Amino acid sequence: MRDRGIGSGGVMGWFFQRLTGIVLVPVLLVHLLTMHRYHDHGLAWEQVTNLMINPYWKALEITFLVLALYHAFNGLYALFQDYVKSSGVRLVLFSLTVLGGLVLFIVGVVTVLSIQSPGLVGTAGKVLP
Amino acid sequence: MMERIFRIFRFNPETDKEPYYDTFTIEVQDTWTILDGLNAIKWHHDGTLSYRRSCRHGICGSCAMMINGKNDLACEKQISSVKGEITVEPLKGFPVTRDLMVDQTHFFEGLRLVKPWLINHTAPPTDKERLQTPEDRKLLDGTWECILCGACTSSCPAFWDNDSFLGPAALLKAYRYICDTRDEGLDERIGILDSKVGVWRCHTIFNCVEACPKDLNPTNAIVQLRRRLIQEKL
Amino acid sequence: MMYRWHAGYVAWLMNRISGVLITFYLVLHIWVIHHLSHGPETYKKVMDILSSKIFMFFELALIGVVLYHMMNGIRIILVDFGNAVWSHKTVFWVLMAIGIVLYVICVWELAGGFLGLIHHEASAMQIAP
Amino acid sequence: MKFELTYHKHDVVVVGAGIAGLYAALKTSAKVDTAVLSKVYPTRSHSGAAQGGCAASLGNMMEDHWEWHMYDTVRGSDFLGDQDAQELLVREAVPVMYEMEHLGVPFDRTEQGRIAQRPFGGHFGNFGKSPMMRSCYAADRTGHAQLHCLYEQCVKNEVRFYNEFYALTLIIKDGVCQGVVAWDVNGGGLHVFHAKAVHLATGGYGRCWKITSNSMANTGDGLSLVMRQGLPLEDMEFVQFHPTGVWKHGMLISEAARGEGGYLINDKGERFMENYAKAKMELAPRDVVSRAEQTEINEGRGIKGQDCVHIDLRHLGKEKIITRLPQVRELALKFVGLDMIDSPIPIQPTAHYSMGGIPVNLDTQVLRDTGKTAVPGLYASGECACVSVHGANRLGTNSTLECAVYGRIGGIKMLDYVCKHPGHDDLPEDAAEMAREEIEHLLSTAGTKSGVRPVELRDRMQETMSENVAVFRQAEDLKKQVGICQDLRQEYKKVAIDDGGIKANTDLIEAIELGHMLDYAYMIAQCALERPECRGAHWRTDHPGRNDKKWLKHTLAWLHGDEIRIEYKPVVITRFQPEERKY
Repeated sequence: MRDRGIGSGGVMGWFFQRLTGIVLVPVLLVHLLTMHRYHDHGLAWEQVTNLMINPYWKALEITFLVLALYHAFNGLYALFQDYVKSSGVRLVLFSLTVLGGLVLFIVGVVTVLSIQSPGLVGTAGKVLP
Repeated sequence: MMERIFRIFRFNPETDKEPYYDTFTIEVQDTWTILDGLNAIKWHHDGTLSYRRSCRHGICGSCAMMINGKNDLACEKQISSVKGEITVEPLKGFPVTRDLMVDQTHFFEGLRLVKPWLINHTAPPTDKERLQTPEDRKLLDGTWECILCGACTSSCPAFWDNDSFLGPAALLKAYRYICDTRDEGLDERIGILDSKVGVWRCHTIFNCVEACPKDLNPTNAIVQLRRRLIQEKL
Repeated sequence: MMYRWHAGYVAWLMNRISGVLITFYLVLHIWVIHHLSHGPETYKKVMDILSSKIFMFFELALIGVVLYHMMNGIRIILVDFGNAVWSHKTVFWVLMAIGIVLYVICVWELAGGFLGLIHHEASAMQIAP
Repeated sequence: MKFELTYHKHDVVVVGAGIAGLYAALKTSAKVDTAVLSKVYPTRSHSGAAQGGCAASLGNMMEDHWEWHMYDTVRGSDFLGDQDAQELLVREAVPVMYEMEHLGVPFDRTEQGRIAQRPFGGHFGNFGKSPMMRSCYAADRTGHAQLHCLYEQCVKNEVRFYNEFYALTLIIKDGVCQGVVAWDVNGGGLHVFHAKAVHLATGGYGRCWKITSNSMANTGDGLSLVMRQGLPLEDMEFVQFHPTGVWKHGMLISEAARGEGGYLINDKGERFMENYAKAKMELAPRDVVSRAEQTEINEGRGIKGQDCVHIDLRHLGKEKIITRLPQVRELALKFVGLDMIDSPIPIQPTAHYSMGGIPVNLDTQVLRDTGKTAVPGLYASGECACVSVHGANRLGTNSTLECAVYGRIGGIKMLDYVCKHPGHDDLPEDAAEMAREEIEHLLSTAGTKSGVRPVELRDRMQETMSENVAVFRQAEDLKKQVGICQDLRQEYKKVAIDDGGIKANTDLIEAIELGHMLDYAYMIAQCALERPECRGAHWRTDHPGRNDKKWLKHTLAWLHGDEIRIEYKPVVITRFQPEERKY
């Protein structure tokens, strides 16, 4: 039997899981419908960069990144809470989840922010002034 | 009278290393319940079969067990409602003491943690009842009828995974008091309800609702408790 | 260990599985997109691998998994904050039906455009805020 | 034989965890170390099956006074109840009901927010004149609500619970009770509970009959514990047969069904109560209604000539049945497959309540003779006790009331007693010997196929008791039954069980229970034989009419070996002189 009644039980985790879930629905749909057009061998580099140069898109993508990472890793940790009996191992896994989330967040943000100019090569010119 | 086959989970910690299933073919009458069948087996075939039973009409909660994969009260489940071979097993998730008997000490211990008693800081009126409108009293319906048979908690994956989780029965009991307009004990119970073993462990799987032989909805109680806690916490 | 099959249990089990799958995908996705910042050549190379038939199949499956997780998420929200605690089974099946419709729409739209609206870079832009 | 002997020390030990036992424990646990032994988990106790309500003259619905309640109780008891005890019962009913509400019992409410009350059989206003709403209720699960509430309050008070411990013998040394010996059903092993005060609240003895509303645990063990210490039992011949037991099963359709306006119908479609109790009809006391039913059945007017009549609620309408009688409806649906909303339900009289029991005084102290000599340290309340508030017949809703009122008084009195006795007396050396012998003997019979199986004896006892000591009784049958009981007690010595295990050996427990039941079934038959009159639930067809001149007295019976000795003690009459009982 595990310890009972020590520490907060995750009202925040529970609440934010639902909150991020709700917000993710429209954000994810927009992301999917814009970024995942795969009929033509995926979105070309130019197309993506053309979109991403827009600060609103940047903001949207970063929002999406944060929400998705939180939702995913919080969900993962909920699984650990259920299935990992040892509190020591749970602590390690918790640290790893947080760390993993942060790393991916940084990678993602760097990616989004690194796109500073539209793809000038190839087809992009047809579209944008 | 007709013949029916009972396949019964057996385990005697004194003699058996592993549990096994024993099969009995007995004559049953059409008005018999599963409990009548078990009694017939115990009294006329094998006295060593152990199970709990008392009131025979679904109010004491002794004979909760798993009948053909579903938690039920043996005394209420008509044999005629079960097709084919009848498999009887103890409630899942609790340690088996013997045959169909499980150890519910831990289950009742969990109940104690939610402080299942009326908490009210003002002295009641002398020589009079506390007043409560019929509408307020109605809020308790669907909570106080719980017979603590353990069928719900025994069906709960969150409880299997973490037996410190209070489980649906204890949380239903907590809600029974928290939604009582005479009760002022939310503050005292918030610690345990909000803890690692409290309401947040529930994954709204609804097994408890499926399992309850009294058709109660413990998930609703948990959901309502969460709303109260969210209001308090945020 | 399990109790018995019913909508609530199935919904929960699939929610866990889909959640884990999406988390894996998310990690992968961030890593892939990360190549955006390496310029068009690297990105194209990665994208070429990912636009093979097999990966397209995965993408199709992914959309299904994401939509399931999303629809069930809505159900959870309705249980937690709405009235679905009394009708969770009906709500589940209704949302699943909506999910299937959405899936068809999404696949159609992402695969080649919807209602004759042939994919064009501009169409992506129109969605932009 | 290998099992352990464990010693425990508590100030108070309560045996039985129904409403009476828990109320007693609740009161003592406020100040002293209290333990509760129960052969089932406390919430499984049979008090939880009480459906209709709990009487108290709160007057929330209409004018009511405790004197009226007392008059009904006295008249209902056919004047055999002790009126000092009855007065205490009905006067205390009011504060106790308020206390239960304060403790958290979810009573139904009136529009004004007060405890709602409803009519019940035998309860009237203005000394038997007008109908009365006196039963405080929580839907039709009143006992359940009270039991759980008291259990939870005991948990709050940190009462030490020994669940699934089966009491085997009392420890009485030099006439003073020192504790109790119990068997741990789950773990196996004898436990000696050393206590300053022991309170028995072990429930009734309805299990002696084949058709009974009682739970399977209601084997009245406390009675045998007392009887085997050479102490008497009181008024054992008085057993109430409830008029509305589910046909063939015996479990109860609450009297609330009649309280709410249900009709009793015979095969001809007549409301036959017209011929038996014209004024009160279905709401006449239970003994009257049961006899009416049995007469209908005996005279061939049972439904299709079978041993049942119908209770018909269809005219109440769906709404009322669903809100007021949900559990009763569920019961009928589950056990006879009929819905009360559109179908009448077959019922028959069923052994229901034991008016007799362990004689106690108003402080719930167990008495050892026809006078007022109490056994120090030994208390009893609830259905196992006979403070004699129910006399020859109990009124509906007075049972949970008795449990609450006298359990509570018992608790308060024990607390006094314990506080005056700072130390535990020494236990006798051989405290556990009797219990050990009983267990070892029964375990040693396990597997010896030559012995008699307990079920054979139990079936014979239950069948013959239902035949010979039922609603109507006569000397011939009763004599026969006394003989049968004597035989069965002899055969019990040869009983052999299947299970020789120590842990969770329910076979062993059933065999011990049978021994208890055989002892007092014998006593019931003998006491019934020796009371040639009709009083309340005891109806002798060979001796019509109540005989106040000779029989307005309580029976006290002792078991000495195989012999029963009977003595009598007078009935306490204070306010109401015996009169003819008409409904």
